[in-house]
Amino acid sequence: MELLLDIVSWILLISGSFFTLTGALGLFRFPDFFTRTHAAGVTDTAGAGLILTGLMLQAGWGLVLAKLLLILLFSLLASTTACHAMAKAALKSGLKPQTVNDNSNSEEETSSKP
Amino acid sequence: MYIIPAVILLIVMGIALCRAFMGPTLYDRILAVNTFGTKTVLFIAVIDFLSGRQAFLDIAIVYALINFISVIGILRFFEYSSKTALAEED
Amino acid sequence: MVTAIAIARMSDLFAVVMLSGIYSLLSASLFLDLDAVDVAFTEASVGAGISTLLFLATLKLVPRYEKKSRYKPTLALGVVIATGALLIYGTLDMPHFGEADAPVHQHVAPRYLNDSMNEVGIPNVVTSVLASYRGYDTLGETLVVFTAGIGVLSLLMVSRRTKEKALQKVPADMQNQIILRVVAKMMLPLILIFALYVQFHGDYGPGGGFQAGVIFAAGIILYTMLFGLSLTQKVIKTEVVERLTAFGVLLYAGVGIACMLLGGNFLDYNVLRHDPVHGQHLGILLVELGVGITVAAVMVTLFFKFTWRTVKHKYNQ
Amino acid sequence: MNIIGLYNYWIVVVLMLIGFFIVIAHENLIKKLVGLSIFQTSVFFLYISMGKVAGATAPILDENYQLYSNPLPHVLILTAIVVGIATTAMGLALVVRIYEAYGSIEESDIQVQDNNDRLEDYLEAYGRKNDTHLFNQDKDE
Repeated sequence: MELLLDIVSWILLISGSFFTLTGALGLFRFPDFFTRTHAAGVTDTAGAGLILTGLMLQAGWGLVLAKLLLILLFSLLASTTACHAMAKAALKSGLKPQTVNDNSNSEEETSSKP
Repeated sequence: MYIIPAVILLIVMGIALCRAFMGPTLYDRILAVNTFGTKTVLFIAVIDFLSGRQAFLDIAIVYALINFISVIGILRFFEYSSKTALAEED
Repeated sequence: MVTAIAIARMSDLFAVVMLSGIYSLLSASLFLDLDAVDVAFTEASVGAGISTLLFLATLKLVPRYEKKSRYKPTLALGVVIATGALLIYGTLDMPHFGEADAPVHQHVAPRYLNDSMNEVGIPNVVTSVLASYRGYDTLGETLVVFTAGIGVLSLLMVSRRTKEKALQKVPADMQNQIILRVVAKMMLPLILIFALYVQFHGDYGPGGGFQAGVIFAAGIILYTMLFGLSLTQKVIKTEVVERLTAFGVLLYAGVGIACMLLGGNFLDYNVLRHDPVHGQHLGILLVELGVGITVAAVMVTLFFKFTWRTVKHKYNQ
Repeated sequence: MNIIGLYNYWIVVVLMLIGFFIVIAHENLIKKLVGLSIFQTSVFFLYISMGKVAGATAPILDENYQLYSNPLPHVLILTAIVVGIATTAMGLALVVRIYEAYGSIEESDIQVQDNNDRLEDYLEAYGRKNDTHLFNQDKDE
């Protein structure tokens, strides 16, 4: 049981790190603001969730677990909301998403905003 | 075992910092600040487990909260001056 | 360090403020690495949160861009480098980093570490030193915070009539951010409860009055930012907040005087209960509460004042 | 090791110098305040790094640990941070008032305006109101 928990949390931690790394690469390499938001937002959620879950498996029952849960809740709520608000504010201020052709917007960043 | 996520998170924080320096528009900077904050939260959580003393998760919670609040504050600043936001010259 | 250099170079004040936010996050991580948990806590909530918000609130009132300086900075650079050379020369005699037998660790620290468990009875040595051994000092610091609050209050006064007129004319901000509002509503109770946890758990873990006050204030500021001043005024009256500022300091000093009345010295908590350790517990709890109330009230007042000023400016335009 | 062991002080010195440079070389008052807070942080680092003991842990007593870092600098700095923000807020309030009075937060502009005002008083006292050519002209550039 111990071993199984260790292995699972190990996998979660590694995959979470992988996600955050790809997210950072996206943040660094992507061409315009909206794609960067996409990269940062998605991997923030996935990476943070995975890493925190991995840590939770190590924590065992108790206050530490509760605190980790609280952090998870906060980061899920806060980072997604912040990304949404940023994209909305940027769009409102007149920053246009970069388009592939002139007539078709790339779907990913437009679909994340109402 | 916790050392790998810790190192990767440090790298990611470095990259976010670069984006905050370069950032062509101000929104890029805000985004980088936000990413930097969330990664710091994770980093502290991992460091807690790395050091084997888990009393410090409170700090990670505070970071998460403060990060959110300051991003909101920054965005609110732009409710007033959204026209000038893009006209950034470095 | 790199962040600091970048701050020096940038002319857009807004970017500067944001970078200083990152800078204080970084320095808080460093504090954590240097075992200063409570300090990291404070720096994270104060430096990254409140001070960024206050700088932003000021930037709303003043122009955003810095002018190019007319003078060449060579003289300044020369002075700075000379100072630096002297300082580095001075460090050569300092004890090495992390050495356990440096003079700093010889004097009072061992006593705090060894005896505070018996004398004060709480595990967090920082809190026991803060509130008990160095109680006078902390009272002084609280007074400084209080005085700064009063100072800003008198500098940025807005009369009540102007407030009422301005509120009718100027619409509340961020009316259209529905998602933000809902999420903030969900987070607000958690923030406030967490602040209380920090306040009362400061004896056992990192935390205490200063940090809790700042977090509490941050929660209220979040509410103000999203729901506007008029709504916040309905929940928390400005007058009440301003009185609470003084109440915190009075609570602190009152505990001290109560100790005197019970036959001890000023701020000598041992006499508050029959058992000295229990007395210390009670004393620290009350004193930290006083600190927390003052800090929270002062921070909220500061933010209110800056925001009122902005509202007034918009009204005048 | 002999000299490398002092690296924490050097970081402090460099940070302090950056803050100092910003304070004396820049004319924008807000920038000066940011510089001041960097300066402040460098002092915090000085204290905290002195309190660190190698291999020690945070000063929250626990049966599993024997060696703790020095709690005294932590206490001093903790209060210093909060006082620091209070004074910064005070400075910001002053900046706001200065901007309302002078319409600028650049030090040189403020100085020019002050000098012109004084000159104006002087000329008025001597009844030479029309000698406006004496004024520094780059008042509003």
